[in-house]
Amino acid sequence: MLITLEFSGGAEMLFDNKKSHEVNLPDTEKWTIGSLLLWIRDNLLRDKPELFLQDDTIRPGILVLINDADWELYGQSEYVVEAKDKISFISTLHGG
Amino acid sequence: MLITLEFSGGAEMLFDNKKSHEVNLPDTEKWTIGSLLLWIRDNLLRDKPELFLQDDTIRPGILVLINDADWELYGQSEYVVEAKDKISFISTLHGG
Amino acid sequence: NKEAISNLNNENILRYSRQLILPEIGVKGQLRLSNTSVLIVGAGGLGCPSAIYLAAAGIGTIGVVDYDEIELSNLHRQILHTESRTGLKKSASVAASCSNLNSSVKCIPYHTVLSSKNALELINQYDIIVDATDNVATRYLLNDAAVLCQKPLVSGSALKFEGQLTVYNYQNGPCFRCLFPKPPPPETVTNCSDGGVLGVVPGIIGSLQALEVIKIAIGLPDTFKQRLLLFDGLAGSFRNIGLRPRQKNCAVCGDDPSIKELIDYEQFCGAKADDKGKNLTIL
Amino acid sequence: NKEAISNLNNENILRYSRQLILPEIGVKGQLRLSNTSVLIVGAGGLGCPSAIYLAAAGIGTIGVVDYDEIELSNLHRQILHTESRTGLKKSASVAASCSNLNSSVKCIPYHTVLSSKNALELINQYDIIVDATDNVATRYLLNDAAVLCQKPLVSGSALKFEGQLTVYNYQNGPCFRCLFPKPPPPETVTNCSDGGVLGVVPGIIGSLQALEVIKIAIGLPDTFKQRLLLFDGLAGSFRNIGLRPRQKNCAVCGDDPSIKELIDYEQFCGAKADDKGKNLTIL
Ligand SMILES: [Zn+2]
Ligand SMILES: [Zn+2]
Repeated sequence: MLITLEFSGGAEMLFDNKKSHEVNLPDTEKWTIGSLLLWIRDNLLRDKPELFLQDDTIRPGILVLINDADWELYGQSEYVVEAKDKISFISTLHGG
Repeated sequence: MLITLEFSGGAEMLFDNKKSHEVNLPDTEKWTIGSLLLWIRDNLLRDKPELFLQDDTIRPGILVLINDADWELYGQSEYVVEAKDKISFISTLHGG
Repeated sequence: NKEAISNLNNENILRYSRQLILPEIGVKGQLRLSNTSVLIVGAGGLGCPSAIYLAAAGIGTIGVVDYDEIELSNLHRQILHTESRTGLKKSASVAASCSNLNSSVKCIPYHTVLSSKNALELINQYDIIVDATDNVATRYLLNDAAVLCQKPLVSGSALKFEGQLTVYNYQNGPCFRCLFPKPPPPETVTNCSDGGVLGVVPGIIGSLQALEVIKIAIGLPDTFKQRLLLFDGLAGSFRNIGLRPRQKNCAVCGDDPSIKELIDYEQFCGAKADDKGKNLTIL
Repeated sequence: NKEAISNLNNENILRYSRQLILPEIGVKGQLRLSNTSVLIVGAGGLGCPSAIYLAAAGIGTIGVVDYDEIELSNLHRQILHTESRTGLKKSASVAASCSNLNSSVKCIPYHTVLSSKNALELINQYDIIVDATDNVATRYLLNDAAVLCQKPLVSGSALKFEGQLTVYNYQNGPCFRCLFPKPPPPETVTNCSDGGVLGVVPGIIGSLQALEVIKIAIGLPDTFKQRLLLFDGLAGSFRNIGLRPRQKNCAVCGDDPSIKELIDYEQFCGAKADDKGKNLTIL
């Protein structure tokens, strides 16, 4: 299943500074955001997984978007990922 | 056939100051942008059609967009309109 | 406690003529601007454009909070300061630049650190709050204070080539804590000193903050309440994100809040309330 | 003919430190900015933010063209002027504000009407041109002059709550005439004097013009070449529009252009080259 992952606000620094990733998830299981997070940790993250995940969920300060809407509107980590979804991880900025 | 018409940059002033219009085109014919322009003149325009059309095409200074892209990329008035298309008429601004 | 301004003098009719003719503003809207007070927290990259466009538009009273003095390294983005003012107080510099443009605006500089001790008293005196700060601890402090005082909070931020904009605690929309109940680990936070920022990026976001303030002051719809703008200056892209509604279980704006007075935000965030020092946890 | 600046002094390393650490800029990018000259045509609502953010970023030379003097009704959007400068030349006022922020930038005011007589000579001396004008005739003049001199043209415009931004004549992209071969009927054109404008709207667009200039100067990709940004301040929306490529039959930038020198643009447009008077056709 092809989906797009996006990282911005600094979160891209954990992923080779690449903001957009097309990824192909194995069709072996039903993918939720929860299981996607672990897949990202095991397959995309270069190092320092604690800067992305804490207690197997997203670390505080990163907003997760499902097709440009807050994941909270879709049941957070329970949401079942569909083909062509765009899942974004936005680190909040604090500079001014 | 349901489509969305949008007017901005001042072009909306010819259409009751309403920027977005959902319209239902009669299914009696194949609609091109060219025939749509005449339909707009006859069905939506309040007055002063010469501020919108000249010689049956769009007047100079209004950019026509088909789903957020320049109509020039789609054959201008020859483009065949499809259901759910968003056709926009953007009057260019000159103020500063 | 303030006497409302109920008409425009001839000078102001001339000064604001180009915005008075906008039907969405008109005399009624202009009077609303004149009777609105705005507290801008941070006289830096975001606060400068915010302040000058609000002064230009005729906001009645503009308060500017900043504890810092002007340094040469600020001038690539903090456009209301000048070379000759380096070493002087940022809050006074912004107030002076605003007054030079529009002397009918009351500009009040506060040369102080916004803290749990002074925040409520300050914020209570203003109608709309602009978060133009540069660090996590002050953002939580400002959020909680705005919720406790029931003021809308127009929040902007910028780093490198990116910017973010939203409006918290407005018309039953979410607050900062609804989105981020827990602060980020200090080691994940980058500030402008360490990460850098292109000056015009906070310029764009700060200008957009001024626009949001004007819309709130006049009562126009379609603000960034429960919406987040993501700006990527490198890509030249703007994205509009739909956010969650106010969270009933939010610690500060929820139905049964646990935070009823301001706390120690440096401790809560494990980081100092400036964009200069290292994190407390590292010290 | 200008001697290139090949290193940064200590003061400039400090001044630009927050943008020097951005990998996309660095010392190399900063030197490119220092060796770039930009001509801003129009010292009004768009020209002010453009000029100050370019000065802040360290553009080497900024020319500012405007024939007009400062009036009180300008100050709601033209934020580099001040009350005490009303009656003085706008071009000199913008240059002074930029120099106060960054004295290492060479600011050159031109108190003159840009015309078919002087445009080519002026534009030839600069690397990048900013269209911050307020009327159709000058926009066609500036476009043709930029094409004839082979300079990129960063074009912004604003009216009421709306703004538009694009980059013409850059990297084989289209020019203004490719999009609009014929001028609009004069009676359809609204200017800021008649239609009004909220000051911060040109503030946002002018800041975005500065960002485009910086990206072009440094050679960064993803400019607004062959793209149009539509900003609607009332809706809080930004739209990115894909534009047509350069048109082979364009009268000025096409393969066999008919316009090889500047023409009479007031006559071509049937409208005067300012945002004040009535249209020629009505007079
Ligand atoms: Zn909350
Ligand atoms: Zn052309």
